Amino acid sequence: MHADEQRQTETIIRTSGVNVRKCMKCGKCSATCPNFAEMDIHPHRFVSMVEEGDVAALMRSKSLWRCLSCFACVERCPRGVEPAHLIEAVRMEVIRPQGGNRLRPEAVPALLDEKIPQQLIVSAFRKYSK
Amino acid sequence: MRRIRDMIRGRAGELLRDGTVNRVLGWTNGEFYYDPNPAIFETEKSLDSLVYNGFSAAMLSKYLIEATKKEGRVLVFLKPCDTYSFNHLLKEHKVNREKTYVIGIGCGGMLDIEKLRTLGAKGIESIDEEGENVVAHTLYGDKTFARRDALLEKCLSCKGKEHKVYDELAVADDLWEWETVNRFTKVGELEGMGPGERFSFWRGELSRCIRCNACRNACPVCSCLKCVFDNPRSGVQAKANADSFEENMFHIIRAFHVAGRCSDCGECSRVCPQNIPLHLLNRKFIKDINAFYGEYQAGAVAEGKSPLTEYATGDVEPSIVYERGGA
Amino acid sequence: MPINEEGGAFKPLIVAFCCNWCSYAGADLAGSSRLNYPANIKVIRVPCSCRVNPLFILRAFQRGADGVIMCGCHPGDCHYTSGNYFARRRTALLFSMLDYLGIEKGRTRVEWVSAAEGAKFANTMNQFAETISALGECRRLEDIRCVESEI
Amino acid sequence: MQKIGVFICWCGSNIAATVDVEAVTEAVKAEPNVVFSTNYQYMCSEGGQSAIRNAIAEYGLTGIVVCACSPRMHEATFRKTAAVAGLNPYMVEIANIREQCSWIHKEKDEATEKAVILARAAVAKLNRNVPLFAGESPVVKRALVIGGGIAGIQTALDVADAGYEVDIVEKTPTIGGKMAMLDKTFPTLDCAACILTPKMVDASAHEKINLYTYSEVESVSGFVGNFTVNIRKRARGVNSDLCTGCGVCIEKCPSKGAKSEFNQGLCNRGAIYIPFAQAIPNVPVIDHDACIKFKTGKCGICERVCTAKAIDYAQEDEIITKQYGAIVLATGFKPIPMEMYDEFQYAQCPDVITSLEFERICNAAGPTKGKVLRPSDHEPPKTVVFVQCVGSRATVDCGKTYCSKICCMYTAKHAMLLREKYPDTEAYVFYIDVRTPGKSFDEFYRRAVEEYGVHYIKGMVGKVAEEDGCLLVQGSDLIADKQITIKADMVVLAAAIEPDPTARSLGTMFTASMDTNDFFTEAHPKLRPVESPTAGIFLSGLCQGPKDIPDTVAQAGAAASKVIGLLSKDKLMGNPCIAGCNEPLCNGCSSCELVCAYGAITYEDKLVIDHGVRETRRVACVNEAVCQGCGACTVTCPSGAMDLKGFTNLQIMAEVDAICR
Amino acid sequence: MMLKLSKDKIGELFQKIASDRTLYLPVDNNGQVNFGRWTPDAAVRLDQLKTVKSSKDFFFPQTENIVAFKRQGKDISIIEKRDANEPFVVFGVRGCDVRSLDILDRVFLCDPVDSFYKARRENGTIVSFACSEPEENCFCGVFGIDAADPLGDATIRVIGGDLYWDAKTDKGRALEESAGALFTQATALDSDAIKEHDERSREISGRLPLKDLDLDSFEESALLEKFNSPLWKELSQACVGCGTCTYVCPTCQCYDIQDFDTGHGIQRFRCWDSCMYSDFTLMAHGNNRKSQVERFRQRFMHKLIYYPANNDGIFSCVGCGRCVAKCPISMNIAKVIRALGGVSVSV
Repeated sequence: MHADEQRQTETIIRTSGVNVRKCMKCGKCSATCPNFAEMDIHPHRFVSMVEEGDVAALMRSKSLWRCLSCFACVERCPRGVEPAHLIEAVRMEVIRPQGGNRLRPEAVPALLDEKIPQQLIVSAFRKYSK
Repeated sequence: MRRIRDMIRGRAGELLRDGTVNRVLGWTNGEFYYDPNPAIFETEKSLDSLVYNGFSAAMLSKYLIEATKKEGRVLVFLKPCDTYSFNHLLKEHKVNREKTYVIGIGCGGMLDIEKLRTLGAKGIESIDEEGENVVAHTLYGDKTFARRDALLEKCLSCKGKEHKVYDELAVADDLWEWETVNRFTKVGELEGMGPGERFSFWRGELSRCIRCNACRNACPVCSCLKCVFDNPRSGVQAKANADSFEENMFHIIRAFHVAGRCSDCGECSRVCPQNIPLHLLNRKFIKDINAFYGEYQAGAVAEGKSPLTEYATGDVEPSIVYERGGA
Repeated sequence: MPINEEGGAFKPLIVAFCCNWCSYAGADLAGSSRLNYPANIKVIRVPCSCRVNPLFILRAFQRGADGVIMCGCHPGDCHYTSGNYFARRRTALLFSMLDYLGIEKGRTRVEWVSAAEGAKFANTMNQFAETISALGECRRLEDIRCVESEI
Repeated sequence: MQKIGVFICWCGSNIAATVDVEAVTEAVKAEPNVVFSTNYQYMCSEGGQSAIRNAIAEYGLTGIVVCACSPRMHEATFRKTAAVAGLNPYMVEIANIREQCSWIHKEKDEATEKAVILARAAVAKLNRNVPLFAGESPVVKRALVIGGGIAGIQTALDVADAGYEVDIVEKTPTIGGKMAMLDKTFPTLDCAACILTPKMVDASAHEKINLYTYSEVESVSGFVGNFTVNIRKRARGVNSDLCTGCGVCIEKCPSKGAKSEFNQGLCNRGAIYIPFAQAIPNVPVIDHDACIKFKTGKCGICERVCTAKAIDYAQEDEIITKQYGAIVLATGFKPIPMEMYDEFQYAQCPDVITSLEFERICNAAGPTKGKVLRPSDHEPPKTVVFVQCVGSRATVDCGKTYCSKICCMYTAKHAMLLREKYPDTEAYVFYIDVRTPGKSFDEFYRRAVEEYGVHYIKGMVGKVAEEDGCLLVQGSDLIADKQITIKADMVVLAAAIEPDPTARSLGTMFTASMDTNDFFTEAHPKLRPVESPTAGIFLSGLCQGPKDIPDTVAQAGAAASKVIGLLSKDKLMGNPCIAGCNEPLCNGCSSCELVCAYGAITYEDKLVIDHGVRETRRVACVNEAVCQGCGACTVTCPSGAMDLKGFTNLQIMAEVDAICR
Repeated sequence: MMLKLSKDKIGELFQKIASDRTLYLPVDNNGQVNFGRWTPDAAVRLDQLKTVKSSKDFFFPQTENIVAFKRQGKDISIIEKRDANEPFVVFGVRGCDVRSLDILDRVFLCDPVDSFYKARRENGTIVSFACSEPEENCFCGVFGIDAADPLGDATIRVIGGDLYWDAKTDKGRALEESAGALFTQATALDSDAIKEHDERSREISGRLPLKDLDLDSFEESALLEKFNSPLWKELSQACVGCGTCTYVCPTCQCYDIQDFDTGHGIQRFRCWDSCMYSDFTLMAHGNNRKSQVERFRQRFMHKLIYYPANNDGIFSCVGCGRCVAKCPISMNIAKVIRALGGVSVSV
């Protein structure tokens, strides 16, 4: 494995807090995923690819940005693997080196509306800063 | 604490009068301000000499072992730290809860007469506790000290002011408050030393031991009817420290016997006539237990197993001792 | 290698407490397999590692042992279901305390040896004897009355 | 003062080649109380043993040390030798100078020196020995089996066939357990009732077997060989002695609203009912909660129609106290609740059912008379989806971390039976792994695929949704790396199984230890799989861990053989090397009780005379029949009141001293 | 004849004394001051009024080997154990501790003479130290001790920057001679300073809170009355049964004889014992003092009645106040005298 890829894999595992070895390959994550059809790499493969250290492909993949972060896979996983957290960590691994977020934190206050749930702001911030 | 003293005098009188309790376990005043001793009061009149001040450090819970063997109920005043010991005694069936009536009393930190002496108070005739100050009236003039400087070690690292068990509370809002220190700091310092340094430290301390057994006899956990060290048939009887091995042996085994049971009340160090920091042995066990098996506070509750009477299949191996570095 | 007072190579005295069901049988197997380990290691048979009282360990040092090792069934395999789990907690704490008092921690050890592990028993003993040889005589927990006096 | 003889064995050249046995013989003479020492070529031979016997007689020895092979080899031999010569067998100590000396050391001087030290240690220990006597306790020749399923029935039958009385306590109104609810059994597909019912009849007809159905164990005391058990026989409302089992009361009962437990709530039953036709005993019970008479005081129809005058509303619970020598726990299992699995819509859609419900639906005596019909509209399903591992192998929420073991096989069975009865119905099985270790198991599963065309899909179901009377089952097909949706008519969930909830309280009552999943733990996972660590308590069937019928029956038989072995003894000879409490030293702290794996220590208030002080104190008492002699209590006891006979503190310290001298 | 030495030169004095005999004096070990062997780098603490333990140790040590039995095979030989006869000096002993030796002498030197004790007494020279600033828990005056001018083989006073030396016995003079060169003669001016010192010290002693402890009623005739007093129960309730008071006491003289098996034989030693211990004089049949009330009573009855009854009315307490300072629960002989002394308590 490429040294960079190995470091990235370690970072992903560390930042996600996910123990990929807990996965028993049942596929329930993919079974429950509402956006399965839009993805080329499916949730269960996210887990196995990280486990194998094959993260470069993941980071390139479009599916990475198709995940809705609905957390259905996290909710349903019988082993508590939390694939969505892993996906989020891969995203961060892609974003961080890019710098120059499109949506800057300073811009957020102006966009605030008291009725917007905070969760939405955080997700939006995450999404539009990519 | 004067206010609490007045409260508990009154309450004790009422409880004796209405027959709720038959006797009262408290402290009676002595020759000086600083030497009240534990006492049992059986009449309302005798309660006039009931005191509670910064020198009521002697814990009362252990006296309940004998006191609850008698007919009737005994009223006892427990400071927060003493409630842990009380719970422990309940857990080990030493004290009959039914025969006790617990008034949890507030505590403003207990004072160490030895510290006052070391700080320069000679010939102390009487003492005034005034908020954050302690004034010693001595044969050689008055001296004022910061209360914090005169606190007992056990109070400096107080576990908390919450009473773990009581029937009623007697607390006052004028109690002196103080910031506590981390009780494991010194243990950590020792752990950081080299083995040779540690050995010299402990030799220096333990070589002063005169085997008076005050640590053991004051300890609320050491409640064996006959200690192994007193028993000629145990094979390890030792009435005196005939050599340095026996100084070590007594204290290692004593600490081991109370491991997992010791609530860190600090009485052992308080009562030691040679001022040996025995609490550092107990705290080592407590620190290890917390690190190895999860946080545990003996005496927090009156039931359940203690760390040495239970286990987990995934417990750390003893080899962890070698992995921690050092020689 | 440390030299003893008479000038010969230092042979550490080691006491090994072995549980009857696993480790003692493991020691027997080491014997039947003719696996060598130093003669100054002497085994004391106890029913279970949970029978080993800290008093025994201190006693051995008092009387001149240079190292003490306790062997029992592997965790989970105790003949008495849970004995070695208790032993494990007790020794972890005791050994940590001895270390805290400045007693060289290499002088005490716990090893789980099954009845089938004759080779492990012999290896463990050889290693332990080496460790103790390197540490030299135990001075910090000895009782001068037992060691130095001729009485 | 002891008189000790030391006997050094050459073991041919095994010892004598490396150990100077003469030197050892001489050296040990200097040890305290040694009055005689000798050596011999083979101490274990008749010649050697007779030399020992003669020396005991001639020198009046009070104890002997044999320096020979490992005590694990011949300790028993030499104890017998001593006993023959009139010496207490526990006045024998062995110094292991072969395995732990002559065989590992090459230098003769070194080996000889070590042999002397080992002999010295044995002498030092022996000097502290006292004669020990094994306690005896009588064995009550009756066994109690708790649980009347196939495990309990089989154990009871085997024990009873050996000629011992057995009582079965079953909490439901009939014996038969979960197996009675099954339709067919894998892998042979023979009908469960056909093989179980005869056993139930045998059990009820067996003169040595006594059934307590609708009963529960209330409390227990005593120990191996002599347990006293209180059994609560719940009020049936029907006098079993008078009832003829005609069934008129059941027919006439106007209350029909209660769910049939036996049929998994798929149909109703009356307030007075028998769970199923072959129930044993064939005596109805009145469900107090459903009965109009009990609820309102009016009705009483059953009493009027009963010609046998068997109805007895006033009947009360009865407590029966009996003695048993052995107790078998056969408390069985139940499927875990499925309500919390929202994704499978079990609570919402009637057509999502558990496998056990499917069994009832397949069964000819079941709610649909054996026709596979959807519970919602009683229409035959055209597509059935089976989901495996529901709640098994899960580390989150309400799941179980273990594999339930039986689901792969019964799911294959269900799919196969479905396809056999209704060839035009499609069967899909979602699986994570198909686990088929067992005789003819994998063949059975392959038949389901190859002969019956069951569709096995590697993957898990993520979602079930009801739409237009159909169930949309969304799942992964991992091999195709696809998410698929199957339009099904029925979904069958292979629910994880868990121990029956009553096991927990029984475990506490019997001090039978349990694992984190509430399965009873065995005394040794490999070597004593049917015994609980608590002596006299045995384990049969699923209460010990997931298993299928053949395994259950095998274990039931094994438990029975252990019970028979125990009951065949008139008296139990205890191991005399057990813990004992020196009462004047005991401070009543309970630490020993907490570490005892066998529940052998109890506390009692006793009058203690301690150096002239008479006091009633709470002191530890060791039950000699239960203690196994591990010594955990001795170390936890700070005062040293607890000591272990044969391995006392003083004995071990004497050995330490002798070795370090 | 009073001699004088500048306080700065005290180290030289110690060196001189220690050159041909062992010198023991108050030294600091991690904050606690006890009598210990002088070495050039010992932390000498003459300013400390009270050492934790008294000077009793040097004459009646806490543990002492007395005889040994050696085993060789089945033979047993008896080996007598005795310290070498070496002279030593205990320096800085306060008046109370000096008196305590008289009390011990009456026990150990009467027939049968304790030869171990006797040898040490003969070898030991006591240099006493006048008290300048007594403390509140001192009550030696109650026993007629003059702390300002204590007895001993020689007495020192430290006044200002000077140390005054006053040899009182032949032993003291012998010591003085060996260190003679360091001293100068005291002058009349010095005598005034000494007088002033002693008076001031006595004046303070006269103000001490425990000075009025009333011992009048402690006499043999009151033995039964005191023995049967109901107050013992009350007083002893707090006692935890440790040996602190006994072990810090300069006059307690009870000991136990124990055997230690070394593996090669038996080392027989004696060690201090405490009548406060539950196993004190434990016999096969049991204990003659079964509860703490009786043990507690024993200690004080002995000090205040039994001992004086056998020793010309001399109390076996010297008022050093160590037990007052050290008891874990603050029960002590002063409280006992206060409760039981003075006006007789009728039973």
